[in-house]
Amino acid sequence: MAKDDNTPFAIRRYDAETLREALRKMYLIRFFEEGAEDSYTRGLIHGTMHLSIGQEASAVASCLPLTDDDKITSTHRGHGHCIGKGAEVGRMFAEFFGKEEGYCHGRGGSMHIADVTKGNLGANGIVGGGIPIAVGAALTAKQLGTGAVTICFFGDGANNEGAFHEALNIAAVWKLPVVFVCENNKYGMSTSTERSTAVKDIAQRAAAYSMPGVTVDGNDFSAVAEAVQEAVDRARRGEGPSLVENLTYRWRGHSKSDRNRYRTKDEIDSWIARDPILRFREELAAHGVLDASGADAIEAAARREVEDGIAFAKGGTDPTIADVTKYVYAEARS
Amino acid sequence: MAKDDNTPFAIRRYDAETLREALRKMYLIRFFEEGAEDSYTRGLIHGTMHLSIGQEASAVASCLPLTDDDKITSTHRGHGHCIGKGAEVGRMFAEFFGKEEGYCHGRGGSMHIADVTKGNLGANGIVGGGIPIAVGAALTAKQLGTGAVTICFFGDGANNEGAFHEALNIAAVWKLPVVFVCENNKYGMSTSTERSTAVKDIAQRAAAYSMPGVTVDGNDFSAVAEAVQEAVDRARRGEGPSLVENLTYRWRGHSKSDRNRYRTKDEIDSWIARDPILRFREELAAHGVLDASGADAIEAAARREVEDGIAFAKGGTDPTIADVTKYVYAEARS
Amino acid sequence: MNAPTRNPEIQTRELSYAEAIREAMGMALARDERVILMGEDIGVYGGAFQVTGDLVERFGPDRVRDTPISELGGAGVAVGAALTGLRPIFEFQFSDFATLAMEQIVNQAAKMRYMLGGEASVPLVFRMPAGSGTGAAAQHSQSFEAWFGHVPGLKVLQPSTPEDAKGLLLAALEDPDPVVVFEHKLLYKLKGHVPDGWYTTPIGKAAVRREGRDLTIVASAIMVHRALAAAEKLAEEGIDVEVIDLRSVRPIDHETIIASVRKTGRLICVYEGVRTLGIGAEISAMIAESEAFDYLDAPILRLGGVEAPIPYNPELEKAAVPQAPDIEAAARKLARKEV
Amino acid sequence: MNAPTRNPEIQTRELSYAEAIREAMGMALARDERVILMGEDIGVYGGAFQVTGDLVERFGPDRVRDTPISELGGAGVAVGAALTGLRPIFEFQFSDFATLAMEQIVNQAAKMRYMLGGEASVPLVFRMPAGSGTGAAAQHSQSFEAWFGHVPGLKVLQPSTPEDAKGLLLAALEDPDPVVVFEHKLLYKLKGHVPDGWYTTPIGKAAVRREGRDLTIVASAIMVHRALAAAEKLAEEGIDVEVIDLRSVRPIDHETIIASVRKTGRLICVYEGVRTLGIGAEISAMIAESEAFDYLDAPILRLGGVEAPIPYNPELEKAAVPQAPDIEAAARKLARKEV
Ligand SMILES: Cc1ncc(C[n+]2csc(CCOP(=O)(O)OP(=O)(O)O)c2C)c(N)n1
Ligand SMILES: Cc1ncc(C[n+]2csc(CCOP(=O)(O)OP(=O)(O)O)c2C)c(N)n1
Ligand SMILES: [Mg+2]
Ligand SMILES: [Mg+2]
Repeated sequence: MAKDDNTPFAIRRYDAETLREALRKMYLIRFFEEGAEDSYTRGLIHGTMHLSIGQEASAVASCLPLTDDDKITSTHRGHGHCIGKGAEVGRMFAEFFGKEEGYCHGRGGSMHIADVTKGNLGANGIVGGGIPIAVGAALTAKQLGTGAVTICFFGDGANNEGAFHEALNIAAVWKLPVVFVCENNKYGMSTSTERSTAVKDIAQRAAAYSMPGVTVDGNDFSAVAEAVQEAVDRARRGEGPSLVENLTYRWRGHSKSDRNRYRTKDEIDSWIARDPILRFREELAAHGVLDASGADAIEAAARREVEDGIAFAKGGTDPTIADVTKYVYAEARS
Repeated sequence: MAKDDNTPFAIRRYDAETLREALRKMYLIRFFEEGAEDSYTRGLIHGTMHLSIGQEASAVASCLPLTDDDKITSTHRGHGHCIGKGAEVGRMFAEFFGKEEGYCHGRGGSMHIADVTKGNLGANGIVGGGIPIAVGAALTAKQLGTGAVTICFFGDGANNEGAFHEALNIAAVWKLPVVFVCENNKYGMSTSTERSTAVKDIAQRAAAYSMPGVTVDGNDFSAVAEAVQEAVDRARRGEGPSLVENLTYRWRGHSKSDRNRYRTKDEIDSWIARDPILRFREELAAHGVLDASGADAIEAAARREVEDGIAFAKGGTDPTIADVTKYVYAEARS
Repeated sequence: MNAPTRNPEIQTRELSYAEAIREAMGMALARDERVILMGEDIGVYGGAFQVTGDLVERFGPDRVRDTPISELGGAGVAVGAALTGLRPIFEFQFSDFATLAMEQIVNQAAKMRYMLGGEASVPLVFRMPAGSGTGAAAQHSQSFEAWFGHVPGLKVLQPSTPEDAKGLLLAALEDPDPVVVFEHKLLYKLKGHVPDGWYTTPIGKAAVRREGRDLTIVASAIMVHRALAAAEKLAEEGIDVEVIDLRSVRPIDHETIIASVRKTGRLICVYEGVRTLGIGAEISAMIAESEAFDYLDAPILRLGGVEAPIPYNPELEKAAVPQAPDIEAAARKLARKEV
Repeated sequence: MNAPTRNPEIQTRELSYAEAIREAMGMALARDERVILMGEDIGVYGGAFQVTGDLVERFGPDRVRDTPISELGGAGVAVGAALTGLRPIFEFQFSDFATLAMEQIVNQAAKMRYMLGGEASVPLVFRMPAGSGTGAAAQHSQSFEAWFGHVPGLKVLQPSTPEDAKGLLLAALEDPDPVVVFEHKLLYKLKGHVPDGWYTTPIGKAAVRREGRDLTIVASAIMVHRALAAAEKLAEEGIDVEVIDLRSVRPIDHETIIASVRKTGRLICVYEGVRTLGIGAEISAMIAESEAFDYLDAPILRLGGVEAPIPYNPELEKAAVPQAPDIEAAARKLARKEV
């Protein structure tokens, strides 16, 4: 098919290999989280976790313009970003199982999952906590002239934190190479954006920092890719920060203790009907990038990868109790 | 003179008595601060202080629509607001001299000057610290149906604090009767708004909270009065918060330790030429409210009031050392 | 746990710690229109730990106010509301998030009365779910009672039983000054007898939960229960431990602790916060400068959290704070003068 | 103050405490392009206390960055910068404003290495002008060293001399972990000998500033000078006081303090922070559980800030924290066993 103006951005811009890899990551996120949820239910994982099932397009398409030298900061709902930025599910599961083989050697768990070697500076247990950190990473890039760009993920709820305001203002005043990606899934825990946020679209707040702001359908892979690619290009050209708002939805509850009393089953179902993975699959098929059997193969491989990951994690090593104060400082002190 | 559409708002709206009282308060602020500065130089006052000379129109015109039941929160540069809201200069000086007769019994000093009986909830040593407090006062008014409005004063520098963002958002979402008055004097200490703030006019940030925002000449008494009166009326009607930005200038340095290295003498002089008091005086004369001799009398009386205030303060009582832990809790505990 | 002496005329029921807190809040909301609750997801969600539960249904969303995720702003709004006539109870979803609001709590709420020379009052209660043991790792498991205990102008409480959870919250609400109440997350489901009606547990009074002759353990929050469990074991060995429930970190009840140490001559402080500069440091120092010093037969021991953030791995997490066997071992050593 | 033993080959000059800090920062900026300074009004204004002075002229506004008035955001930017390769020195204009940034300092900077299992490093220095005595009242005079000392992952320093101000700052800068340096505002103008060139003062080592046999005073920051003044007076009465300059709150140098108390048998802790749960509590508790306990001939005394915010009135302000005569009186009492 000709890559004309009606062709979605992602199809026009990226080669087939990149697009197939993107689909693979979206499946990986989905199956990883299903696997994590299942392991949690079986009591293999403790604590809590925040699943991003339904938001996979946002994570993967946003990371598409990035190299391993580029950075991201992530959130409590960070598994998707982590996989989007290239992490291995085996080491992620190992982390969730509290094993030494985990990305954080079992010290961090779901809420602190990170893969610094791939530029993922980490999930964050503090809503909005990663926003200034992302700006700091962008400051390093500008100061040392590395050319790297940082993507800062955060939720609609986080946009009401003071950290959001302070960090976006600093990024704008200092013209730093950072892209703020707001994943607006309509709720911060149980509180809808209507009840918590005094603007309709969070992207409107970009004007308060004289930066471009755009709201896109966050379940439309190509729409996200286009908006974020443009913002990343702009950042790389030294023109400063942008804000991209991806409208999306989490199918699961906020965390493992959510009774979903603040939203209706109808609402949830309407969003499940807008599955970003299926939609991307269909788009790839429609534009001749990947046929059904090719997509099935990717799906199946992702499933296997997740199963292997769980097996790997189960076989991991438990930390030694005596090491409870290891890693507090660079060298252990008594 | 006919009160037609060319007549400034204040002249149209307020009676002569109110306008004369406003001029008196502006002079009182000017002379109070000159007196405080002089006392500081003589070593009678310790610590530091932040003078608002040059900003008198903003303080007085903003407080004009308020009754004693309405509240204000103020800033480190708060003498003007305090006088605008009706405080006595004698008790203010007594506070600066550290006396029991002071508004805070000598415990607070310039940065904590308050007069709760008149609705002034206090200056604040923390930039932005008073903003959420103002919103809380407005919540009380709404919750208990008192009809009171709160004016929240803050500076251009404070608008980059997270507290600003969080508080304005809450006020807007909850539709609270509060008016945010930003006194934009071009600098937060040494840092110009251009170097610190990613929008041109701070009032533009009102859009991020879906509230009206307007920028006015803060040295034009009538312009301030009109904007704030409208915002107060709106708040009283239950229509929620507004942001008013008064463009003004402090003639003196930031505090007693400022060497003015970040601005030029020319700039300072150009603002001294725009003295808000002289301007208001001329306006009152032009519209037949008050002739020169009437204004002179007000000026002279204000001078005397300040002199008397200093004398009162000098004769005040020093706190007893043993009382150093008094007022920590409602009842003293050992 | 030994039941405190109880007036047989007062009706009690079995309630959980969370239910007791909810009951207190419900009574306060019903009795005084100035009382409001503020916090994240305390409305229809019922609170992250289901403490506010159904209160929004009973009192409506104006009295039980979901705030945006804005801890500094929210706390500051509560300060301003308290200063002007409301009596807010502000819930931090986790005490860790109070790190965002220290400015308003410490610079404003705690100091307002003093800075204004007694001309203002900030009657405000901050509720803070605290502590580890839930697998939520370093940013959701901290114990900050020592920080707030260091701040004049605040009162700081750590109830360990459902009865005290209700009684101390009502006392906090009646108090004209800001009070920080730490609720240990692992206690929310603990059941216990809770008196009916409105009653207050006095602020600043520790409780002797178990009398003993050989050794005093001062513990707070969940550590009270672990200390009592250790004491039962030690009793089998003939070691008679007195367990004091601190209850109030600011003010600290010097008298009760000094009296106990004068009797036993031995003291262990057990607390979950980080050991260094934690509340045990204060208790130890207070004894070491008191008249009880001369009665000490052994060094004063402290068992506190290890010098590390709370780790995610469950075994490491347990190892990061004192457990009953740790207390038992330390007490045995001290009683046998092996220290 | 007794001059520390000095290598005669090392050149020194008289510098003020503020100049010594500026010299350290200038050397660091010149030596390592990764070093940047961040803070409010540290550029053309030279810093609220003129500590950065002319550095912006020498290194330009990209290396000496004026931040907006955004303590949380600014500190968080510094965390992110440190995490990715810069070595920021972040100045809070007053340590009181760190209350706005506790989240980033405590939840992020201090815990990042641990939460990430050693895979990350946050080499970051927070400079904090602290203490009272300037007439700036309750929100500009606090001493928070105990708070930060309670946080694993941080190191916390309180230099008391120009030499240490430089040497500890350079040590902090070389440290791979976040370090909080409290600079007492009243010390900025204090002059003293400062060695030339790049040198580091070891973190975690106290300094014996005056040797004595009868009694140990452990003091920090400005209290070191007040303790030395008191010691001189007491020497006239034949009371021989050992004065230890704590220098590091986290880690605390147990060895030096224990060795001193074993020798003297008497201990007073003097600090400016609020007495309850201040650093003296930790030092006292550390001794009370150490082998030095058996050598104690008297209770351990603490002199700290009163249980109140810092008042504005100058006489009240002085009365709010220990002064040399207070230290003298307490030491005399303790030495004469009147306690
Ligand atoms: C500072 C802070 N406040 C509150 C919380 C508790 N909390 C965790 S996630 C969450 C909702 C966040 O909403 P949003 O930013 O929209 O992200 P989402 O969960 O929808 O992905 C809340 C309130 C927290 N972790 N940190
Ligand atoms: C949280 C906080 N940060 C910094 C300061 C130090 N400081 C006091 S006033 C000021 C400048 C404030 O600027 P602005 O809000 O514009 O008010 P202005 O002084 O111009 O009236 C600064 C940085 C402070 N008091 N509080
Ligand atoms: Mg959300
Ligand atoms: Mg200004």
